Amino acid sequence: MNIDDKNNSLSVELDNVRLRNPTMLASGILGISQSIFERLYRENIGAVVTKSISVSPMKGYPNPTVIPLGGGSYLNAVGLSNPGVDAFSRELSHNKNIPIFISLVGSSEKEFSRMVKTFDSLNILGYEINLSCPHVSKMGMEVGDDPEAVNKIVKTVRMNTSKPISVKVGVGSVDVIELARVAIDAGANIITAINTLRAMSIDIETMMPILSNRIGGLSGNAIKPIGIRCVYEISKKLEVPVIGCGGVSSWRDVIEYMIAGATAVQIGSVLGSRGPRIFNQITKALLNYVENKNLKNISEIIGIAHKY
Amino acid sequence: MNIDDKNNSLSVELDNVRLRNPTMLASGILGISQSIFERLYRENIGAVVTKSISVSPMKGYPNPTVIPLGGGSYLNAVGLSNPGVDAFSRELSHNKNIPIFISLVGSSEKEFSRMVKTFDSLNILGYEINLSCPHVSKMGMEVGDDPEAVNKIVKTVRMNTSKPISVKVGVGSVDVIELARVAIDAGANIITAINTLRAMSIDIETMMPILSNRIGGLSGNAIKPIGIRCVYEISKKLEVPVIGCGGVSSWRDVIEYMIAGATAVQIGSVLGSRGPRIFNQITKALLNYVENKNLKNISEIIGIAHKY
Amino acid sequence: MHTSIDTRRIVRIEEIVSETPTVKTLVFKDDLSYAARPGQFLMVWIPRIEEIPMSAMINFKEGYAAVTIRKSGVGSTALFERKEGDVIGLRGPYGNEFALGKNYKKILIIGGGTGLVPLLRLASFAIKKRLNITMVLGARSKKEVFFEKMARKLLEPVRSSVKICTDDGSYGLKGTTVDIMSTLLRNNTFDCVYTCGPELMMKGVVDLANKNSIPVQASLERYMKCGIGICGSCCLDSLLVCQDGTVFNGKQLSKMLDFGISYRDKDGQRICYS
Amino acid sequence: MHTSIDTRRIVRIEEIVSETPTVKTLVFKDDLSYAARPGQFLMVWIPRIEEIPMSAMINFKEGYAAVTIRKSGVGSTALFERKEGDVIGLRGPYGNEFALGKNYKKILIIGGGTGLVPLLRLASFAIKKRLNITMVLGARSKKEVFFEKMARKLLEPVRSSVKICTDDGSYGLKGTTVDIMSTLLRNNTFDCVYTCGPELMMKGVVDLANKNSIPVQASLERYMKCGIGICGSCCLDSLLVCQDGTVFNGKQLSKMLDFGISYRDKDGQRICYS
Ligand SMILES: Cc1cc2nc3c(=O)[nH]c(=O)nc-3n(C[C@H](O)[C@H](O)[C@H](O)COP(=O)(O)OP(=O)(O)OC[C@H]3O[C@@H](n4cnc5c(N)ncnc54)[C@H](O)[C@@H]3O)c2cc1C
Ligand SMILES: Cc1cc2nc3c(=O)[nH]c(=O)nc-3n(C[C@H](O)[C@H](O)[C@H](O)COP(=O)(O)OP(=O)(O)OC[C@H]3O[C@@H](n4cnc5c(N)ncnc54)[C@H](O)[C@@H]3O)c2cc1C
Ligand SMILES: Cc1cc2nc3c(=O)[nH]c(=O)nc-3n(C[C@H](O)[C@H](O)[C@H](O)COP(=O)(O)O)c2cc1C
Ligand SMILES: Cc1cc2nc3c(=O)[nH]c(=O)nc-3n(C[C@H](O)[C@H](O)[C@H](O)COP(=O)(O)O)c2cc1C
Ligand code: FES
Ligand code: FES
Repeated sequence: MNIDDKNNSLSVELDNVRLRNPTMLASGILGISQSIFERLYRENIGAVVTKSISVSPMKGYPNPTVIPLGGGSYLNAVGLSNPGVDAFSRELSHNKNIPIFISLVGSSEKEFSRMVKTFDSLNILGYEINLSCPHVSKMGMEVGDDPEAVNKIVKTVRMNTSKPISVKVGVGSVDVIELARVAIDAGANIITAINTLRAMSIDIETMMPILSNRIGGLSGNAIKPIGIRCVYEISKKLEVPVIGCGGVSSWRDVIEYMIAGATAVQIGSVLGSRGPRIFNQITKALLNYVENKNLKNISEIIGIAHKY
Repeated sequence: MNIDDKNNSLSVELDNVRLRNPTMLASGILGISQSIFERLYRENIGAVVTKSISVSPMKGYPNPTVIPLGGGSYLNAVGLSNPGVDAFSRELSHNKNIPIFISLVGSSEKEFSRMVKTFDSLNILGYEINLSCPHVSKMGMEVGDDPEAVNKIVKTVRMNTSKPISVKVGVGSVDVIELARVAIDAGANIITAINTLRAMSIDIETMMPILSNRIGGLSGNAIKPIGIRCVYEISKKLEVPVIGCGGVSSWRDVIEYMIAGATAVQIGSVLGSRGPRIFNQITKALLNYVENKNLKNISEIIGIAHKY
Repeated sequence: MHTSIDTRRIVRIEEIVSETPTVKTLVFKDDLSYAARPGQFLMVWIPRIEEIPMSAMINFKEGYAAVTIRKSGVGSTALFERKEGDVIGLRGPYGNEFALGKNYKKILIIGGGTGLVPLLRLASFAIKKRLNITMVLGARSKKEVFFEKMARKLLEPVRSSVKICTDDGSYGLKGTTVDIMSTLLRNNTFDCVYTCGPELMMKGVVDLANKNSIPVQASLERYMKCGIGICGSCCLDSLLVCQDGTVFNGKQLSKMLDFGISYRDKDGQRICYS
Repeated sequence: MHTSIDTRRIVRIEEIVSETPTVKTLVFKDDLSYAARPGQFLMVWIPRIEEIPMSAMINFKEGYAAVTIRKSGVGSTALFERKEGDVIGLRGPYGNEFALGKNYKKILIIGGGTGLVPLLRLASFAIKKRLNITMVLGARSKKEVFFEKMARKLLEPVRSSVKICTDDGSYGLKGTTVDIMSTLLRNNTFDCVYTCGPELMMKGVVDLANKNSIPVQASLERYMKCGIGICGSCCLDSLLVCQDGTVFNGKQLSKMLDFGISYRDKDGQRICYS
């Protein structure tokens, strides 16, 4: 660990948890291994979010599941492959000090309560409910697009834990602010925005869709302006901490999200080109930033753009 | 004109109109001047769509209204500035042979019927109804997000013209296929997909939103995979010609859209870097393509990806 | 790292020069603007107020450039009122440039008001080629004359002459720039005439040059939103001032139906010059 | 135009070599694969069926490369069944590479099965440096031996020796690659040992090299989805085979808890090698 932040000038508060800095791993990126989480922590990450976990193990879709589109954008339809609640609670069972949010995905209240009951005794910070994966049926966005289901699921998770709950929203066919409002009313403490956007890529030589699932989710540089907009709108209209996500590839993007209203910022696709050390690089740059701007704490910039 | 397409191998049929090739100008790009339309026609464009026209002239938002984001993506909130129906029908009054679709925008059935009554005697191919501009209140997407209003407006336009009507849909908070279905049921003949996506950019030095309207629409490279997905889904589920739009910057992109299901393809933002001659360049490349692939007509590839 | 011209640079105004009561020059450091070609313009962002096209003004310090604003509407007034230390945003420079023919020896540069901005940059390029330069600076009256010192200093190193004229004769020669030009044409042969200023003035210069079969180039203005060939607001006949211009030659200009006649308002309606 | 390694290239299979009844080599033209470094892999797309990681196999024609597939599950079988003239998609090459130390003189290359693919590319690089190369090709039995001719032809120009071994002694020396290696170590000093093949074989080679304090490098495999460090499916302790590997050195390998012990299945569950 080579970040010396004596004044905690980078620490941020998400509901009642404090992160040493605002950088987080986005769900689904390197998100199934405790050893990797420990490596990321050595790289000065603020917190990690795990791959979205379901009750039963899921193999996901056949390959191709991830396509680099060029220009720092990616298309994926991994299909929520994950080892399931039991194997994954074993994976995290020895966790001591890594700040982990477990991402949850499922179709029914029963599934969510089963998972939270299993996970809640682990050393974890909280949960992120994935209501926005755009390429798996009866899960993710298909739940997010049904406000009644969102209400019930969030209430169920709330009943089974006292830890903070973030709800991850995306650009689906329910307005993002509406969806966030329903989640907050049902007991969520934090909103994560955004997930990938439904998209597709076709190879013109073979004339075939490239992803095995044909349709997947767009991430990376392409979606940053959409993520910034969602964070700005949600944080402006609702009194709730927001975690920004989408297209972050440098400290400048972290700052832009925070100015838009994000308390913390998740980083995903860019790991494809920059590797885990990007967290260390960004954290160092953020430390420089607060020094140069003479900020006591980086939170001073959260939502500043709302003034204008 | 230097395209020699004796066999009409590039011509495509949109409802009952035939275009000499599938390239079209996207609405809002260079779209207010008959002289420019004539120049584009000399550059071998298939058809032009005008700037969206409203009943009264609109100044639009103050600058900045268009932001190049880099990587071939753009953010704009022009605010539907346009000269209004009367000035614009004068602009087009001497049109003879330029294949023009007039894009219409408005809030009420009355406005649309007033416009179509004025325009319908001009030498034009048809109309495109903009139900998807994401940054002007009570117009565009705010109408598109209300299926009842869509139904009424399309019916009104239908009653006042026998020319083809395309409805331009976008990624708003009503599912794009649902919206297209409502439009078709109300009498639309063609669907154009997609418009820009609600997005935002904040300058981190001044901490201020850059667009005067703060929020605008994302266009260009970033949105191509989303456009491809929408065209694929709409053309697969509905029996209707679809015009693809979003992020086209080369003949390859035109082909990808057509394989996805588009009958014609609109081109917008790329004019910022390549200028009007891009239409000539793409059309020539398409002619090469049909020759190399031994196609009688380019329409043979429309929707081929649906097979896989 | 190489900065793209499309990247928005936030620069601090380091110096302000009052040229006349309604014209100021704001100086800043920006490598891309410093390297602008004559005739190119910047899109200048006045945060939360406006973004307006401004010709890239020269500055004698390496790496520096400037804009010279005439206070007029919302955007230019806001820019005019910036103080030293304030920041503005820049993108560009955009557009084509005045062309100096390979075998040109003697040129006439003729303009007025803020139209002198691209012409001074042109002069700074022409000097490097050691051309013989005649420069005419026109204004309505004495108090609207500016850049005289700048022009004289700039042109000193080469064979040159700087002439000032005012419509009312309150300073320099009496007469319009077109009047002065026709006098000059009697005793001089120029390889090319370059002009920028009020459109009706340019129209006069261009018509006179065309009549005398002298090559002519003019840098035009139209209302601009995007500055990069997307929005269409700057259209001039079938051309775009931002992408095909700002500089057009005598042949192009003589075919135009809009030049000196009409422009488009913010909503795209055609407005005639009074 | 410069093609990025991430760009999907569609290539035609120009030649197919049957190595054994279950192993084939497919040859194609692709500049980026031709230029692959030893240890790097391609993501090979079999349209509408699968995309699987494959080491970049060498080919003697300039601009050409190949993949050598052992028929196994869905993806490899589909690839195995491609015919000449069929197309596949490629992205990559990805990953790090075997390192040839500056002052290395004599190296041992040891592997089996399709693990020989990166080792042959390594040999082709080592030859350019005119190293003394000992290469051991292991297989279970005679009918699983392949690449022998290729290896002999490749190594001909330098001081080298190629040894074949089979577990059952049906061809070449009798014994496992690890047995042969320990024999070799008695009479030879190697600057480095390079290995690729079944993980338990590599485990044996690495342990033996570490015990003898000889530098060792192994190219590992894990189930891969993205191939570029995003999905996490290839994780090996805290490392990613696709981004931090495929090549790891003796020090890294000796600290690993997963190497030779366990891997992750498609759903990310940890599975132990039997
Ligand atoms: C390429 C280019 C270079 C320029 N360089 C300079 C420069 O160096 N210095 C300088 O002071 N100005 C320059 N201008 C003009 C400057 O951009 C305008 O003064 C400014 O756009 C007016 O903005 P405003 O916000 O002050 O006025 P607004 O409040 O927007 O409008 C003021 C009035 O001017 C009218 N108007 C706006 N644009 C035009 C136009 N192009 N033609 C005719 N009338 C118009 C408006 O319709 C309105 O009536 C340049 C313009 C262009 C296109
Ligand atoms: C860097 C790299 C380079 C490779 N190079 C080659 C090569 O040159 N030639 C070649 O033939 N193969 C190579 N492989 C292996 C090849 O990718 C696999 O054979 C292929 O992924 C199996 O795919 P399949 O679709 O045929 O099998 P599937 O139907 O997907 O699975 C078959 C069985 O293999 C298991 N399996 C899949 N991957 C692994 C793994 N990594 N470790 C252990 N078990 C696994 C599955 O769980 C399943 O039980 C390489 C792999 C990697 C990671
Ligand atoms: C390969 C891949 C897998 C993903 N898996 C998940 C997931 O399981 N759950 C989830 O909520 N989001 C998932 N996402 C979305 C990311 O968490 C993130 O919201 C999105 O990628 C945008 O961030 P980025 O642009 O930084 O990648 C995944 C993204 C990628 C690229
Ligand atoms: C500056 C600008 C103005 C636009 N104005 C309109 C408009 O008036 N009506 C409309 O339907 N779409 C408008 N659009 C959207 C485009 O027609 C098109 O749908 C979008 O830009 C995606 O295409 P592209 O990526 O090729 O630009 C505008 C886009 C831009 C960039
Ligand atoms: S200013 Fe937009 S096209 Fe010229
Ligand atoms: S294969 Fe995805 S991280 Fe290595």
